[in-house]
Amino acid sequence: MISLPSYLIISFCLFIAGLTVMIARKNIIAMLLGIELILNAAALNFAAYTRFINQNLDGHLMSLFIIVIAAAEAAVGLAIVIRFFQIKESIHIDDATELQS
Amino acid sequence: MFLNIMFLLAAGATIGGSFLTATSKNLMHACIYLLLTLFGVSGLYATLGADFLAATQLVVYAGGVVILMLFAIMLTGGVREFVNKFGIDKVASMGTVKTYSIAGFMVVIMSFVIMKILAPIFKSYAPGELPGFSTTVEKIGTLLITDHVLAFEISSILLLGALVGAAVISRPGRTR
Amino acid sequence: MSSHNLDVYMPVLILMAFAIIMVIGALLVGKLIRPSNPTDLKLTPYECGEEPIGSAWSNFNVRFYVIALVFLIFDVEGALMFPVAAVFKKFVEIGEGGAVLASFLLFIVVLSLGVVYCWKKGDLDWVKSYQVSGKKDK
Amino acid sequence: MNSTVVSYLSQAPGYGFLTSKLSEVLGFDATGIVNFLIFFIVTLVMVNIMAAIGGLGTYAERKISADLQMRQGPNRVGPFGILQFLADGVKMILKEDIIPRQADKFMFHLAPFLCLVGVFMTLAVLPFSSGLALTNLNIGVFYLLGVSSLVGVGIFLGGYSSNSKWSMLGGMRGASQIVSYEVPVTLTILSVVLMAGSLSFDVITEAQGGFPHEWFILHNPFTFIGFFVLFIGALAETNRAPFDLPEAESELVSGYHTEYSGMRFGFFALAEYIEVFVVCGVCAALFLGGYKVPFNLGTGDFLVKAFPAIEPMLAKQVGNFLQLGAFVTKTLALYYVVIWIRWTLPRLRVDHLMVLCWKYLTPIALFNLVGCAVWLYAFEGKSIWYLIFKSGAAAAGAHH
Repeated sequence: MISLPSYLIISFCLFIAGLTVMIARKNIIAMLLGIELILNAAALNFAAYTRFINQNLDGHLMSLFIIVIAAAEAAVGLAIVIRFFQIKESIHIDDATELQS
Repeated sequence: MFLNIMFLLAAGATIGGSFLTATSKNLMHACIYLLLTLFGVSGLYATLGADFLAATQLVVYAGGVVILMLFAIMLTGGVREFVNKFGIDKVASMGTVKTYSIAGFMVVIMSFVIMKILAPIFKSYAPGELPGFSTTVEKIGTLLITDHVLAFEISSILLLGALVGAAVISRPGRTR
Repeated sequence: MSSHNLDVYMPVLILMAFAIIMVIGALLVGKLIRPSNPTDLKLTPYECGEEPIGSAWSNFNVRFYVIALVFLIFDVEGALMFPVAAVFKKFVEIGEGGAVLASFLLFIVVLSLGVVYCWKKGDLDWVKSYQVSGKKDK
Repeated sequence: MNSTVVSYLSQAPGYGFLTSKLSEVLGFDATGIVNFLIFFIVTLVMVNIMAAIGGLGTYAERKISADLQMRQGPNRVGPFGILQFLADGVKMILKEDIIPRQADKFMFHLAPFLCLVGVFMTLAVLPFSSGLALTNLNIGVFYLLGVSSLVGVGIFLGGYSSNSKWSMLGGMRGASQIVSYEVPVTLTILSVVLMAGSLSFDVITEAQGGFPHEWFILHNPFTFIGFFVLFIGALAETNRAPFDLPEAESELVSGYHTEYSGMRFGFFALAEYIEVFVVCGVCAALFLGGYKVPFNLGTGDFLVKAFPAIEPMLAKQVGNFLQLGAFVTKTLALYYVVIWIRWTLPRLRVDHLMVLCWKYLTPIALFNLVGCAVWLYAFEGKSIWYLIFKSGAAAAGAHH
């Protein structure tokens, strides 16, 4: 029987995978991938709660805005990574040490 | 009957894709597995009756963000392993014992915490008869334009900021 | 339990299955019938005859990124505007289309400011009008 | 809400008989299985027809280009060379396919698959006729946009994975061209959704009448320009005609699929030709009144009036075939124009291509969108034809 907890478990796995990617990967772009996974997990929860708990569509709107903001964040994040590469010739996380670029 | 099949397929794609994204060494493969995960999540939205969200997920994520990621990977030296200033070849440490142990340890801790939080919900959640639920784009549209019109306008300003900011940052000409 | 009819997505899955079957089927049939003697010369990437030099992964100019960036912002704008556009006609019939029209146009104007900015700053043109200063632009 | 081909066919008497029979045999309610079977058969027929159309596309291209250049096209294989594409298909299956040494094997196999999936999934929504469209999702157009963006990813991967400088450049250019031309297409589809008031193809087509003056193309000046913006965007999105830079034979040595040979190259070509058909179908459905037949013969009422004793389902079926004919003729007319353009216009330079998109098509599409919104608000969605004639007649009537 497909019920709310089944969706919660799936978004939990997504969250864990996103967290693992962010912690373990050394490449900044891979970390941005992790952020996308985590945002997906959150948006999925909102849609699940709308379906099973109360039927008004605020959950869907919240997921919609999460997707919009995640896209804007990915755009700016990748721009920073490219700029960082042009300065430092490498996008390895250990090279991002100084605060002034 | 078909709902169960679709749910299993979508859930398998999501979990499998996210696991492979975490553990694939090559960055391009990670991007493709992210694409698979996004398709899985879009299928999950479909089973939840949120068909507009499924389409938005396809358009914005699978169509936009993944292509942006692929271009960014190409613009930052492709997927060759990293050689930093001193020429030491830092192999990406994914897939080694260290990372699996971290992941395993973290999963154990997090699952205990999550189970502790979710236990009351599982108990109290009586899967009674689910009320009929179907959403159409018109419902989301009316909500978006009547109750949440402020969020609608602010997101346009947010997008403007993101566009101008990213364009300024990635403009090549500037030197310090 | 499925309160809404999910049969709508059945053809989508069947079409996906057909695409998978077609690709795997053709490749399998090929593997059986097809001659396959990969000589060394055949396996080198095609370079109009010369020896291929260097790996193909030299990175490219940033203009590809700016194009994908502006596309993503317009894509998200489209995603937000589709539900409003679908409902606009009903609001006009009800009679209070003016408010919806105002917010719709405000949304479009704010975003086209971004495009005008990129246009004026020369981000959109493919051949950079100004010379990229000193930085070695691989 | 979400009607499908099954809900249409289930009105047929045979359907009820079949389900009751199967239920007895299997013991449990078999409507789900019968629906699945109907979907499977209809999709199988649809996929085969589309593959044939893809093949015939190559044949039509060579025949029409020959006709344009006053020469004979292929006429060896089969009568008038009609079976030429089958010969090509068999040849492609039998040719050896080579994977370059340092290519990325996993993605080398994946790229043609992504293209094919992207194109096949759009078939689920294409409005062939009011009953025979596979599904009428109420997010039809938006789903189509989402799925067709997969082709851009597939082309990029094709270019990237074969690891040669030529195909890399071709892949990058192809992906950025498809990506940037999706902006005017999205904005134009938005203005049509604005006029029709819904995202599903069914409602958009019903909002247009059978006669040309009731189509969206002649609805108001903004949608008239919108049709051409959509058509140009569609041409560029399928890498056709003057925009076929990614596979520019002369410069990039056929771009992203340089390294592909044998059946894998066949998939890229098949995906491209089917996508041209799908995109022409979308242009026809959105602007040229899709499956609408003049004198609304499409609903089959004329048969019921003529022969009252006729079985209602048969009349509806005949009406649907008329609608199918209308949709296919409009689409093939646009298909002919696409092929015709290819052999008349020279190829655009890269920067002209990008300038055309960002500095001409996108502003025009934005202007059209604003224009449509204001028109809809000002004239409550009435078409220009109605304003001139109907209100004119009404005014004239009011005078006397």
